[in-house]
Amino acid sequence: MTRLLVPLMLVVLAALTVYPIVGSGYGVRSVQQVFMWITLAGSWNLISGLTGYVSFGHVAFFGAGAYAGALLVASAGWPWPLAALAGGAAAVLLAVVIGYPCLRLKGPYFAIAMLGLNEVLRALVSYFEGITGGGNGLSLPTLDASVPIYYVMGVLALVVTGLSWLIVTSRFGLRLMTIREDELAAEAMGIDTFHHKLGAFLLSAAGPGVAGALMARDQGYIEPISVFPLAITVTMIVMALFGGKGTVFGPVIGAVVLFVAQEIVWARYPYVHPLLFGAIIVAVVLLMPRGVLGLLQQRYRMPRTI
Amino acid sequence: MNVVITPAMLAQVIVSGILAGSLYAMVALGLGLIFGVMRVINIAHGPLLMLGAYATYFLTTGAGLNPFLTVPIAMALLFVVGVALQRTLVFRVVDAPELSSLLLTFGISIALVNLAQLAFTSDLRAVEYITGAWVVGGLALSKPRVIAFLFAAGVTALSFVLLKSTRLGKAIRATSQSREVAMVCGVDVARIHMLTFGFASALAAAGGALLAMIVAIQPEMGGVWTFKSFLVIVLGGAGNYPGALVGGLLLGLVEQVASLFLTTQLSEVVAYVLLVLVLLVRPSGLLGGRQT
Amino acid sequence: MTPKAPAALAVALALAVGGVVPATAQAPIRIGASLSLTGTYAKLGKNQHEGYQICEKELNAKGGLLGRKVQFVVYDDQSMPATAVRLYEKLITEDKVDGVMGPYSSPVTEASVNVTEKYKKVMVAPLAATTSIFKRPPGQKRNYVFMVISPAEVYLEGLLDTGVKRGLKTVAVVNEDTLFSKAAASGAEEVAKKKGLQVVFKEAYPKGNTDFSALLTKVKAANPDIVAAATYFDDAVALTRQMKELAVNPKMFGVTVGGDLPEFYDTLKQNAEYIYGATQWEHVLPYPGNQEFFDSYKKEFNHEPSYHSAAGYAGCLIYAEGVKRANSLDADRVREQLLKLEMRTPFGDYKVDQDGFQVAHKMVTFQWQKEKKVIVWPEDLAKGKPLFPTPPWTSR
Amino acid sequence: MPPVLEVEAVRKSFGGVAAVSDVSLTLEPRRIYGLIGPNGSGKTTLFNCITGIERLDAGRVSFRGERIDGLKPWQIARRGIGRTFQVIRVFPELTALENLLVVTRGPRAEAERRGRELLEFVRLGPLAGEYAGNLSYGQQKLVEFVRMLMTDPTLILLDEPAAGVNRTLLNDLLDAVARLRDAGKTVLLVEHDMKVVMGLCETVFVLDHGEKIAEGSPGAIQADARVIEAYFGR
Repeated sequence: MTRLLVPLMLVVLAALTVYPIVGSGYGVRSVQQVFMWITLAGSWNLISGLTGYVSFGHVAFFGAGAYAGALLVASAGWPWPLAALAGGAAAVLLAVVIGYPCLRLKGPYFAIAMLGLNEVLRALVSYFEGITGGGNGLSLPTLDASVPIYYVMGVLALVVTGLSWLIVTSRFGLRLMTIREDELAAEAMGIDTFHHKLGAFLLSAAGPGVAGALMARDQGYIEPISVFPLAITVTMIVMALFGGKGTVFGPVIGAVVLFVAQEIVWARYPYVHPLLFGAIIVAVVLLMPRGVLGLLQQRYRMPRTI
Repeated sequence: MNVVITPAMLAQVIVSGILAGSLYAMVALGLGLIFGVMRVINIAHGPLLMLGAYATYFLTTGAGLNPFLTVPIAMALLFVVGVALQRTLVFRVVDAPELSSLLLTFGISIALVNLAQLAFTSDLRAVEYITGAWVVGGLALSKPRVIAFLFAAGVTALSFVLLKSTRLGKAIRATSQSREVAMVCGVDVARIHMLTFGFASALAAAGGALLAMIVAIQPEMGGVWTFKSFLVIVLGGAGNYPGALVGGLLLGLVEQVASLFLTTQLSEVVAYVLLVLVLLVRPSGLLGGRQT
Repeated sequence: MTPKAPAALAVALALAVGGVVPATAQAPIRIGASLSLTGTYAKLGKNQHEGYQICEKELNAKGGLLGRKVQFVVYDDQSMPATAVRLYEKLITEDKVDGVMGPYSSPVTEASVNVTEKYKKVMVAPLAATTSIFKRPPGQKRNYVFMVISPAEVYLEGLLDTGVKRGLKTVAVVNEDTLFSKAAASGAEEVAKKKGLQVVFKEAYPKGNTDFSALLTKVKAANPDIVAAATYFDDAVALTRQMKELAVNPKMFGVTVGGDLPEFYDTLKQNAEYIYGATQWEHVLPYPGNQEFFDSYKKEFNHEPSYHSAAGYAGCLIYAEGVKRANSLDADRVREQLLKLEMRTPFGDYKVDQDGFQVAHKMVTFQWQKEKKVIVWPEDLAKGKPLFPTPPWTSR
Repeated sequence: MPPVLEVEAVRKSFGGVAAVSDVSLTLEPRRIYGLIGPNGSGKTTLFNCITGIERLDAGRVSFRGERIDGLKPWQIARRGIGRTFQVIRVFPELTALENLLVVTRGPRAEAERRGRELLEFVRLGPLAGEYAGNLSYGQQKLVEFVRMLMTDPTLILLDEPAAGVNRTLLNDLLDAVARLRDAGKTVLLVEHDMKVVMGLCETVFVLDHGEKIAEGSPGAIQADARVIEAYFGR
């Protein structure tokens, strides 16, 4: 299996590397968006897919990264690659601040606390308009960097996926899964579940933070409403779920399939595509809660690392 | 440019907070029932409220009914919708991990909002019935909000009577305390789930019907209500139904007072900080007993 | 053989050898646009789309543009800037459209314009009212984007000017915290300063807010002569209702967007009386072709156009005029024409400065009087006198 | 040498009902203790109090002379108290071997070797790669048992090890427990099967309605009037 998989992945990587040379502007931007969704879905998977703690406001880290990165570019004149890293750092910092109280909450309470966090960040960004521009949004100097951003976003997606692989194959990752399976038993076996959760939470915040900052730079304009929407959170969750949560490549598959579906199929039905999206969510939850890979793994006894 | 806040202003917003709080309490009671009985966080609760508002709008403008008469009709209609949703979809995620119920009901929620958009368009609509205020001792009591308050208080009180004294209510409470015990005692749990979901949807509809006379109606109006309702049941204590009343009034007061002293934007932040604090200090809510 | 046959034969032959093709048989000019057909701005984006459709139909009825048919290619951006950015990129690089028109709303335009600038495409943006899109710091100038409507900053000018002329001294400014409303509010503050009005209260509220009790309690305590609210529709309605409930009685109360919609009166009924509103356009305004546009729009879509419809329609006409005068689709040549074009459209006057910023179009201020919007400002377009001062709620 | 475990006047109530009231017991090294009592007498609650899953209302718990009440469950486990659960709590979506690996620290290869060894020891070697959730009840019980051993605990708390286990397996298990004692461990087990308790334990504690009503050798306990009353009613 892996004998076939590794060369295949190398071919795909090579193709993606040369793509900006032949692809149209739209093509490059679309693939870059796929990278972004892989990053988001893969990162969500690190905390929620592995530990079962449902982060229902994961877009908060994306938005925090977007604002941190954009502010550093606009006000401090930082070069965007550095600002992107800072966006990741800002998201991790936020995860520390919010993780200490919120990761002590259980089940649905954690989910709702995260949902609220997202709303609150939006309110705060709007309120501190002296810094953030508030509802005016933040406009960045014009810059055509869509190809470099394509590569950086690609590397980011690769890093997040590689990190998932490292984690899933490590004892750290297995311990995260014990939190999902039976947190109490894990504690009784000497596993420091809180700090494990916190570790996963911080890792899961970094990717979205960097992605947010990159998106802000690429788009050149951000505003509170468009970087903190619940829809982004739900989309990344559905992608991870569709591909198979708790797996390494599930989020990748989900991001690719659903993004392509959205671009090709939904664009044809402008007035009903939100309905389609709703139907897909319901179908994924009811018919394939383990996702594509989960089903395959069960049926063909494939290892979790695929 | 700043305004000095006087006791009279504080009194005025406290009144507003209580008026708003009663609606919060009634709507949140529905969400709380579903959560208590089925362990489902119903993201579609807000959109069901929106459907209730449209019911009132069309019954008032189309059939020419008195808006207050439409409240029970909207409740009955949404009871049916709720039962149907539960029977077809929601029953599958009862007791499932919260991810499933959150996503499933979110899916239902965007489907409802977009169906409403297709069916009713996103034109803003409103039911203008009673406007203005009664002035009592310098305090302005908004007529529509006071009437909504009375309705909400009435519906909530009736709900408590129903939960407390009827066979059905007892079965609902038993099921929310322990499904196994309820089953052993001969409660048809599947039926209770259905009725609870219908009943909860009816409460949301009542909220929507009353709101229709207060704010503009549009397909996306329900969104904030899901989150607010959840705040209320957390404040009051999940599974503790009278807690919804306390939580609702508390949220209404906190929002209004925070809006007065800070700004309307920051009141949301204050409410959230309150939520996290309450969850950390008393995970079972302000009125809740000890969680095991 | 019928007399027509030789001609038909000649055309067929010409087509077959790919020789001289009649102008009308050329491929159409395709104009791309991303619009908010769903999501937050669905209703307004749809009106703009219908404006484009009327324009498309009208241009084609008159023989098209440069002798070619005009065809709009429209995608839905779900009111999200990120999606719009991708869609403009798609329109330009994949669909290879000949020209583009602007999307709905300032935020979406602000994001999309980065793409159209990158590909040097002229974009007439008929529904972007924010100054910052056009007025850029040196080194970040945008060259190909053109403004049609009046900037958000002047929305409340008419209200304040009318008040000052009647000796009013104080104003409270409240606004929804979104791009457009904020700009309108800060514009109002500027105007107030210039005219010597004192701003006694200013506060923003979040989008989607429905309970204004606390805010209005503070407004009431500040006791301003004028309440200027930079709103969208639902907050305009909620504010009005609660002002009545809390007996907030300024001598003038005006809103920005929403107050001009027929639904505003339908919703509030007599409570809408005396309220001032600002609008970019009214069908009663004596602009050339305005009445015809109104009639054909109503016939086509079974509802009245809003100013979004008219702006979309006019924006498309302006672009077409630029193309016609340049006699080319080339961006630089069209840009040159659009920069010096002065035109009176059914939507009002068009003329831009070197940044593509609108300088000729006029906002009008109206007041709801006996179920009708009566234009009361500016004086040259006014159809009536404002009923002043606004009586307290109890005696309306 | 201090006792392995000292439980002093521990009290725990739920909603006004005392689940454990003023229970004290002392465990010496290298011994096997039994904890018996009718259903609902507070045995599992006492286990939870010792392992930090429940907070005490009063009293103290010391492990090898150090107070451990108030510590988090994982801190207590790391000090050397291992336990199994009355209802099996394996991690179903981890393989049998992974179930063992997660509780280890230190070099992974060494942990894996020891894990396989222990699985061999309970004759689950061939199933090391199987998801624990797919194993039979008895096999899961064994996985849970060896998972606990992986932490190399000084004190072992077993909650009904015999329940639902067939005769052969049970004998193996009891054998293993005896050997653990011989290797220097202390064992406290909750058990309903009197034959197991009487055959294995050196000292037996009896709980009833949350109170300790007797303590002594199996023989003495069997003859104790209060114990008989507790079991068979008045």
